Amino acid sequence: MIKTCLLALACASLAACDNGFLTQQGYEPAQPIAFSHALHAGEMKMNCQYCHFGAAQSRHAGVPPANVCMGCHKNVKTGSPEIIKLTQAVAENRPIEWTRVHRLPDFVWFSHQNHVAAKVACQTCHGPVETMARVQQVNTMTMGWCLECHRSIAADPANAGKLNPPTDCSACHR
Amino acid sequence: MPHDEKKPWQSLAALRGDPAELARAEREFAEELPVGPGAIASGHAHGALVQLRSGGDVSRRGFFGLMGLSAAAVGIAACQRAPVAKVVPYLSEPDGIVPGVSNWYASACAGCDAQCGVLLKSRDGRPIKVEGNPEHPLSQGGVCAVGQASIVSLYDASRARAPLERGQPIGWDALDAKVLAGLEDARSKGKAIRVVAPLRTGPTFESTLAQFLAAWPGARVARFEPSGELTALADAHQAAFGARAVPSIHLDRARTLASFACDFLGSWVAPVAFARQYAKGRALPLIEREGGKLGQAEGAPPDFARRHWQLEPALSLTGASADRRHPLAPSELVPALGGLVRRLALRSMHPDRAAIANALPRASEPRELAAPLDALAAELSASGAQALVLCGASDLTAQALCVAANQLLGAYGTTIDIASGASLPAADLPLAQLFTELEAGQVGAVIFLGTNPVYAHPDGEKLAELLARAPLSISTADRLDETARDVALLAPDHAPAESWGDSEARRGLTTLRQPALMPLFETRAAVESLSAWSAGKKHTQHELLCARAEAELYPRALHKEPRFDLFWTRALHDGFVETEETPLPASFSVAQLGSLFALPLATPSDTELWLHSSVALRDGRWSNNAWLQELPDPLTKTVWDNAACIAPARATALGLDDGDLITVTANGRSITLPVLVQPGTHPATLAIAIGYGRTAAGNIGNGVGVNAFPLLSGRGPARNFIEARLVKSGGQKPLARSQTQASLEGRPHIRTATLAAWSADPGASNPEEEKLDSLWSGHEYPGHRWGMAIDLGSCTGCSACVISCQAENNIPAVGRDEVSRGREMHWLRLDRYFAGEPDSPEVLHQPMLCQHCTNAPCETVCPVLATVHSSEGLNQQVYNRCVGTRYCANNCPPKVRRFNWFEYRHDDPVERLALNPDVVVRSRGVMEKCSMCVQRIQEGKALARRDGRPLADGEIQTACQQSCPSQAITFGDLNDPNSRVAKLTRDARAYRLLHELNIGPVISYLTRIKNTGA
Amino acid sequence: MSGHTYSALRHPLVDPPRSLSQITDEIAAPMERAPSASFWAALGAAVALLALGAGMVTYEVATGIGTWGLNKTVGWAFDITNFVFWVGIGHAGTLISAILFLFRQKWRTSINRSAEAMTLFAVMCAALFPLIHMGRPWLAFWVFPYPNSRGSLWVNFRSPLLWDVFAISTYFTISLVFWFIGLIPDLATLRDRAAEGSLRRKIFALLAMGWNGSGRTWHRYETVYLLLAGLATPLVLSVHTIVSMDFATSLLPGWHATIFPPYFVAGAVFSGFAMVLTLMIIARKVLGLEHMITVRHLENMTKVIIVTGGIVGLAYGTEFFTAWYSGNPYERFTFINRAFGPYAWAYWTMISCNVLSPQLFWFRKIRTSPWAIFVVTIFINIGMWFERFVIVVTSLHRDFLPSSWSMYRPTVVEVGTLIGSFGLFFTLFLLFTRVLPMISIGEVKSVLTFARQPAGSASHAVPAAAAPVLEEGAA
Amino acid sequence: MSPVSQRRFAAQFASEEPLLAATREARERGFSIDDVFTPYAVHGLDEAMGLAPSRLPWVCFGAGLTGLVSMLSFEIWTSAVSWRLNVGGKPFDSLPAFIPVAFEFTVLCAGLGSVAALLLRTKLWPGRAPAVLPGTTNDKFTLVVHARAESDETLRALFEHHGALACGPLQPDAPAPAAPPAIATVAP
Repeated sequence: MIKTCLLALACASLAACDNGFLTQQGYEPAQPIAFSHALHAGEMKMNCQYCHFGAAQSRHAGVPPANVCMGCHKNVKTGSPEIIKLTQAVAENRPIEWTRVHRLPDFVWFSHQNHVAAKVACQTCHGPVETMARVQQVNTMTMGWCLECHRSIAADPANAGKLNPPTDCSACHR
Repeated sequence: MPHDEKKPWQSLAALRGDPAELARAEREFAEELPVGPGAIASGHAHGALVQLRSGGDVSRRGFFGLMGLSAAAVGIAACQRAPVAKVVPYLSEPDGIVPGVSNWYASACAGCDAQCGVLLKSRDGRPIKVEGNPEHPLSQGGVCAVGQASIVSLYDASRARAPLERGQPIGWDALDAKVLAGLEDARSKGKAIRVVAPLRTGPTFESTLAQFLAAWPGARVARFEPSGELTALADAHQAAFGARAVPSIHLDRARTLASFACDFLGSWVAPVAFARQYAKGRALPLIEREGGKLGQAEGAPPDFARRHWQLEPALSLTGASADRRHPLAPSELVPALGGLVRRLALRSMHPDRAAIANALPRASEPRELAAPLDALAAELSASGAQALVLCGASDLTAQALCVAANQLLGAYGTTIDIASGASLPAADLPLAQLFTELEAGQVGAVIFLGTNPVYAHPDGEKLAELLARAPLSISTADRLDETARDVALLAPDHAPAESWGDSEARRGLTTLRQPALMPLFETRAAVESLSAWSAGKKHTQHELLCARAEAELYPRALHKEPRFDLFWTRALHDGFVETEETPLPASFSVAQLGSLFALPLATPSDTELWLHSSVALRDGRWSNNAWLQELPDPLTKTVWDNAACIAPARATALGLDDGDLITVTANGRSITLPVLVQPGTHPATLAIAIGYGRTAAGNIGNGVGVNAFPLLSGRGPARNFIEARLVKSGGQKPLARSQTQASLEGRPHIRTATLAAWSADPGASNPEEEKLDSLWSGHEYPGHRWGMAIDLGSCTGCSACVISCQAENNIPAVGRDEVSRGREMHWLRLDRYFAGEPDSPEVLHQPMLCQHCTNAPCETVCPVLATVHSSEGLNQQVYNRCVGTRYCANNCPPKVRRFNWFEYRHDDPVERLALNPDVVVRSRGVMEKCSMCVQRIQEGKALARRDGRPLADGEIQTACQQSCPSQAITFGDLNDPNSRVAKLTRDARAYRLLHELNIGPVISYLTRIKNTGA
Repeated sequence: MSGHTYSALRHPLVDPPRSLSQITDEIAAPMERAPSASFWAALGAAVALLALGAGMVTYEVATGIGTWGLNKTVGWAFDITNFVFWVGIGHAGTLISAILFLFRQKWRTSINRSAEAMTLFAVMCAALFPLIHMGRPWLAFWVFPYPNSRGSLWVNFRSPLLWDVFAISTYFTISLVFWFIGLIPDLATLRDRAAEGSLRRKIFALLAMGWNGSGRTWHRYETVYLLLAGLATPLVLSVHTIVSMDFATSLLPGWHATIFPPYFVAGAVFSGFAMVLTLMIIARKVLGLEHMITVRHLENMTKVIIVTGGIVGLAYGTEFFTAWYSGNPYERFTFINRAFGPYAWAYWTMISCNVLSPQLFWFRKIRTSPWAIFVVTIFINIGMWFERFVIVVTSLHRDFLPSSWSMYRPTVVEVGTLIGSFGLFFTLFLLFTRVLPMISIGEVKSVLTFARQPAGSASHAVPAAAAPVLEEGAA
Repeated sequence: MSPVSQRRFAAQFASEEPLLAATREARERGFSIDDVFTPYAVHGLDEAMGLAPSRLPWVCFGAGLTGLVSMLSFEIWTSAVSWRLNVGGKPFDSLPAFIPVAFEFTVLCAGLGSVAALLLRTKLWPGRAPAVLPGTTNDKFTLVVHARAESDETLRALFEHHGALACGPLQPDAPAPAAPPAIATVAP
C-alpha cells in the first residue's frame, strides 16, 4: 500500500515534469568569463557563425575554441580583466570550462547543421541572443515545442517541396 | 556467478559497482563535446580520460538508474532541474576535426594476417567503427567479424598503459637503457641474441628488424605462427618452387574447387577476399517475376560446371557453403589427397606426372572416399587450369600434395599464382632450437615481437620456465599476456589504430596503415622499439615508413606523381599502393616436392584431434574481446567457450550429450572440456577450436574455454591434428548457445533449390506470393520506402554483419550466463539450421533482423506508442518512450526484439570511447531492435539535401551491408523501381518471411541455390 | 403483496430460524469480540507472505526484470499468469453479487458480501502484476492519456494492454462502489450498536453517511443497487473478455484464437467460485456462520463449478480441434507441443485439476461434504493457475522460427512474488472479516422468512421481541 | 408546510408483514404516509407507500451516454486528429479497436453517475447524522403518517389491529423522524 502511495507521488511529480511545468526555461548561469553576446552579436553585429562555425557543418554549433577569441583579442582590449582570464587560460594551455545553457536530454538527437541548412534563424530557438549580456534559455525546448514548429512548417503550403521537417520519431530518437 | 568478477558484461555486475560507478554507468549517451579528443589532440591522453568521466553523472538516466530503489526517489529526482553541465571547447581546434563530424582514415586491418584494407570512422578524434575499404583490391570493402571487433580491442581496458619491468612501471628511457645494456652484455659474453617474430609482418617491420640484426651480429630470428597454416603453405611452395611465399588465389576463376579441410571462408589466409571472390564466381543473374511472367535475365548466366567440393574432418563455415561435402578423418587427409593426385596424374598431360605419381605416399585413401575422389578427379581435370585444390591443414605433406595437384591441373597461373604471391621471410631459426639454446643457457637476450608462444606454443609452459634463464627477456605485447608475464621487460606496442605500418597483401600490392588517434597510453610502436634498440639514430615509425615508401614504393608505383609528398598523400588517402613488380622467381621442381611426400604420416586412430581456428577468435590473439567472445559460432552457436565437437553417431556410442565433460589426452597432456554433438563431424574426429583458455588475456578473455595448443605434438604446430584419447570425465558444463533448435521443422523460412532446378525455373521452390486480403486499406509511403534484400545464396554465415551491427548500434555484450538464459542482445542474428543426413548435413544460414513489417504486429500492441511506423516505412522503436511491457516482443514473429533485462555497463572510461555518439545507449527496462541504421539513413539524406542533389541508390549502406564480405545484403529505396533492392525484391528467388501472416515485411530473402546434383 | 413464495420444496436459507436481532448480533459478533488466537496466527502467516512478496518486488524493481526467468522468446510468464489468475478469481465475486442478484437468487445473500470483498482484493493483487512486469514501472503513468509536453503524445488505444488498463480500473472502481453501497445499511446498524460517543460509533457514523432506514431512501437505494448489478454484469464479462484479448488479438499460435473470450469468462467464473468456496468453507467454520452459509449454499456453488468446469473442458477440446481443422502448421505444432512438449507436465496438471477433479461433484456425498469440496476447490485453484501458465508460456516458448525457441524456468523472485500476492490477498481478507460484517445483515434479514410459514401475528412471530423495545425506548 | 402536515403519528412493528398491511390500509383510509423506517429493504413497501418509480435510471442512462460519446470522440481525436501515427498499418481511426475502452468508460460513468445521484438525492454524505428511530437498523419497523389530533384514535385502533408494538403521535416540533415519547410510555 505504502509503495503504491509513493508510486502515486512519483507519478504525480513525473507527470508534472511531463507537462513542462519544470523545464530549463529561463536558465541563465554565470559563465567563467563574462562574455557578452549583446556586445559582440548585438552592437558589433558579428555573425553568429563567425564563432559558432560548427553550426553549418555539424550537429554541434560548438563553443568557439579560445584561439578564435584570441584572433581579435590578441590586440583588442587586452587589458580588460575578462580578457586577461582568457589569455591566462591560453597561456596555461588550460581549456575554458563554460557552463552549458541549452542542453537537450541525452536521448534526443539534434543537428544544428540540418536547421542551418533549412535557413532557420538561430533566434528561432535561442531567442534574441544578440540582446543578452548573459545567455539565457528563453524557450522550453520540450518535444512539444519542437514539434509545433516542425508541424506548422510542414503544414505551410509555401514550403511544399522545399521544406518538409520530419515528425517521425526516428528523426530525433535513434 | 563465477564470471562476474572477470566480466563487467555480467549483467548483475552493474549492481556490484560502487555508487559512483553506478551513476556513471547510467549514461544513456556517450556523446561528449570534444573535450577528450581536444585533450588528445593537444597531447593530454590522460587528460582525455579524466575529462571523459565528467558528465557521467549529469545524464537524465543518472537518476533513473538509481530510481528503481524507491518509487519516491523518482518523483523527487525527476523534477529537479538538470544539474550543471560544462562545455569545454578546444583551446585551438586541430586541423580537419569538427566536433560531431566523422573523419574517415584509410588504414589496414590487424585482425589477422590477411591485412585487409579498412576505413576507420573517427569521431571527435576517436575511432568508433571499422569499415571495409571499397577501393582495396583484395578485400574490396568487406571486413570480417574480427576486423569489426578490433575497435573494442583498441579500447581494451586491459592493455598495458606504460612500459613495465616485472610488472612495475618503468620509463621508456630507462627501459631502452636496460635493453641496450642487456644486449651489449650478451654480445660481450658471446651469448646469443634471439628474436621471436610473427611469421607475416610488413616490409617496414622486416627492414627495421634487418637493421636490428645488422646492429647485433649473431642475433637470429625465430618465426612463430600459432596455427601454422601459412608456414606449411609457404614451406610446401618453397620446396616446389623455391619461392617461400603465400600464393595469391583467385577463387572466382575456379570452376571446380576442391577444398581439403580448408576453411577459406572462415579463417584461412584471407577469408574476406576469398568470400568476395567466391560470391562473385557464384553470382546468379537477376530475373524478375511479375504475375508468373519472368523478365529478362540481368547479369551473366551462371556456370553450371562450377562446383565446390569440401572434404573435411569437422563442419566448417566453408563446408557449410560447399556443393558437395564429405567428412573424412584428419589422418585420411594425406591419403585422400594422395589418391586424388594419383587420379589426376593419370588424366594429366603434365611432364612431371610420372615423377609425381611415383613419389606419392603409399597410404591409399579410405574405401568410402574412392567413389567421390573419382568424381572429383574427373571434374577437376575437366576444368583443367580452371580448377583449384586447396588444403587447410598445417601439414607439410598435405600442402605438398595440393601443390602437386594444382601443378598437374595446370592451375598455377590461373586460379592460383605463386609468382604474384606474398613472399614470407626465409626461415632463419627454428623455434625448437631456441628452446634448446635457452635450456643450455646460451641465450643472452630474447625479444618477443608481438608473439605469445607461452600461450600458443605446445610447450609454452616449458618456455615460461626457460625464459628465467635468459638474462634479458623482452616482449612488445600490448598487454601483460602469458609471455609478457614471464619476461623481464614489457615494451608495450601501440594498438594497430594508433600506429603506422605497411604490409604486402600480394606481390605489388602494399596496404598502408595509418593511425586514427593519438596513442591512448604511454605505448610505443614495436618498430620504434626495434629501431631504438638498434645501433644508430632511433626513428619514429612514421619516419621508417616514409623512408621505405620513398625508397621502394614511390619509384615503382603504378600511379605516378610528380613529387613524393603528393604520392604519399594520395597513397595514405587510398590506403594502399600498387607497384610494378617482377614476378617472384619460381621454378617447379618435382624432386624437392617429392621429398615432402615421404614425411611420416599421421597414424589413424579411433579418436583423432582436429584443432581449428574459430571464426571469431582465430588463434586467440584477440581473446580479450567481449564482442568476439559473444559472437555465436556460425556452426555451433556456442559463445564464451570452446567445446569438443563430436559426431552424433560417436556421441551415442559413448553415451555423451551436449555439455558432458570429457578429458582429451594427447602427447601425454590432457585437457577437460565439454562435448558438443555436432552433425557433419567425422566419427573419428574430435574437433576443438584453438584460441581459448587464455590465462593472461585480460579481464574478459581470461579463463574462457580451454587451451588446446598443449595437445599438439612437441615438434611445434606443424600439424594441427594428432591422435588422442578420450575419457568421459563425468560432470557437466552446460554450453551457452544462442540457438538450441537445429531443425527447421519443415517450415519454409529458408528456401533452397539446386542450380539445375533454378535454371529450369528461376522461381524453383519459391511459389509466387498470393495477394492477401486485408480489412484495412493500409498507408501511403510517398518519398522514400526503405527496404532490404538478403541473398541466402551468397550469405556464408560468417557473422561479420552481426559484429558490424553491434559496433554501429552500441549493442552491449552481456556475458555467458545471460546468453545461456537466452538474453543475448544482438539486433541481427544468424539463424543456423541443419537438414538432411546428420553425418554430413546441409547447413542453412539466415541473417535474421527486424523485418520492418508494414503491418507490424509489435506496433499494434504497444500501449504507449513507443513503437510506430515512420513515414518512410521503418518500424521505429523509441527507447525513451518505452515502459517495457515486452508485449511487442511476444507478438514479434521472428523474435528479433531485444529487452534490456539489466543496466548493462558502459561506464569504463576507456571502453566507453568505442560508443557511437549517433545512437543512444539504452537503459534498463526498455526494448530495442534493428533500426535499419536509421542514423545512417538520416545522415545520407542530410548530405544529399546539403548538396542539393537527389539521393543516389546505394549511397546509404546499413552497417551489416557495408561489412558483408560476400555482398549478400542490399539496402535501398523500394519506391525507386530501378533501385537494386527493388529489382531484387521482384526477383523470382525473392520471398518474404511469414508472408501468410500478412505482416508485410520489407525485407526479402533470396532462395539459396546450390550446385549439388550430378 | 410482498414477493415471498412459500414452498415446502425449498429449504430455508437461514437454518435453524433466527430472530432479526439475533442475526444482527451473530453477524456483528466477530467484529465485537476480541480476535481469537487462530485469527492472529492466520494474520501473522499472511503478513509474513506479504512481506516476502514485498521484498521480492522491491528487489526486482531495483535490479531489473532480469531477476525473473524470462528471455528473448518468453517475454511473459509468471507475471501475466498471475495477473489473469487473480482477475479470474475476482470475477466470481461480481458474479455472485450482481448476476445472481439479477436472477433473484436469494441464496446469494449470505455470501455476496465476502464474495465482493474477495473481488476487490483479488483485483488489487491482479493490478499489481501489470505494474511490476513493466521494465520501467516508475513510468507506468504513461499508459494514461493525459496532456503532456510531448506534443501531445497520447496512448495507443489499439493496444489490448491499454484496454486492460481501462477495464481493470473500471472494474475495480465499480466493484468498490457496489460493495460500499451494499455496506451502508449495515454500517448504520453497526453505528447504532456502538456505544454512544465511542470512536467506533463515530467512524461508523461517518461511513453510514446518516442512513436512517427511510422507506423512500430504500426505494431509491434498491433502484441504484439494481442498476449497479445491471452494469456490473456486462462489465465483468467485458473485463475478462478484454483480458483474453491480450492473447486473442495477437498473432501467436496458441494465443490467436476466437474462442478466448467465452473460454476465459467461463474459466474466470470457474476459478472464482472455487476460490469463494475455499474461503467460505474456512470462514463459516472459523467464524461459526454455518447456519447462514449453509451446506446448501456450498452445494449450489459446486453446481456452478460443474457447469463452468464443463465449459472450460469443452474449450480445451475446441482449441485442439481448431488447431487440427485449420490445417495451420504453426497452430498444430503449438498444441501438440502443449500436450507432449517439454511443458506437458503443466498441461496435464491443468487437465486433471480443471476437467477431472470437478467431476467428483456429480456425487451428492462429495457435493455436500464441506471438506471434500474444500480439497477439490484447492485443486481447481491450482489447475486454473496452470491453465494461464500453459497458455502464456507454451505458446511463447516455441513459436514461428525454430531458431528462437527457448525454455523458461522461473526464478525464486517470481515464485516469491506469486506467494506474496497470496499474502496480500489473505491479509486484506482477514482484516476485512474483523472490521466489517462479512455477511450482509440487511439482506440476510430480508430472506429470513424464505421458505417458512409467515408469522400469524407479529407478537407470536418474535416472542422475545417486546422486551428489547422497552429497553430501547427507555434508552 | 401546513400545521396539519406537521403533526405526525408513528407506529412500530416487529416484522414486515403487519407493517405492510398497516401501511396499505392507512393509505386506503386516506392517510398520507410520511415515511416508513425498516431494517432492510421490505419488498412491496414502495407499492404499499404508493411511491412512484425512481427516475434514477434516467440519470444512469444519461451518464453512460455521456461517457460513451466523450470517450469515443476522445479516442478518435487523439488517434486521427491530434497526432496521426501509423500504428501497425492500421487506419488512424481504428474504430473497432476503440470500442473496448469506450465501453469500459461508459460503464464507469453510468455507475459513478447514478451512485452520485443517489447519494445527493437521498442526502447521504459523510457528516450527516439525522436522528434514527430506535431499533430501525436492527429489528423494528416504524410507520409514520400525517394525522390530525382527532384521527389519533382511529389510527391507534388501526395499527393495534395490525399488531403494532407501540404507537402514538410524534411531537410536532420533534425533528422528524424522532422517537415519539408515546411509544416509550404506551404498554403493549
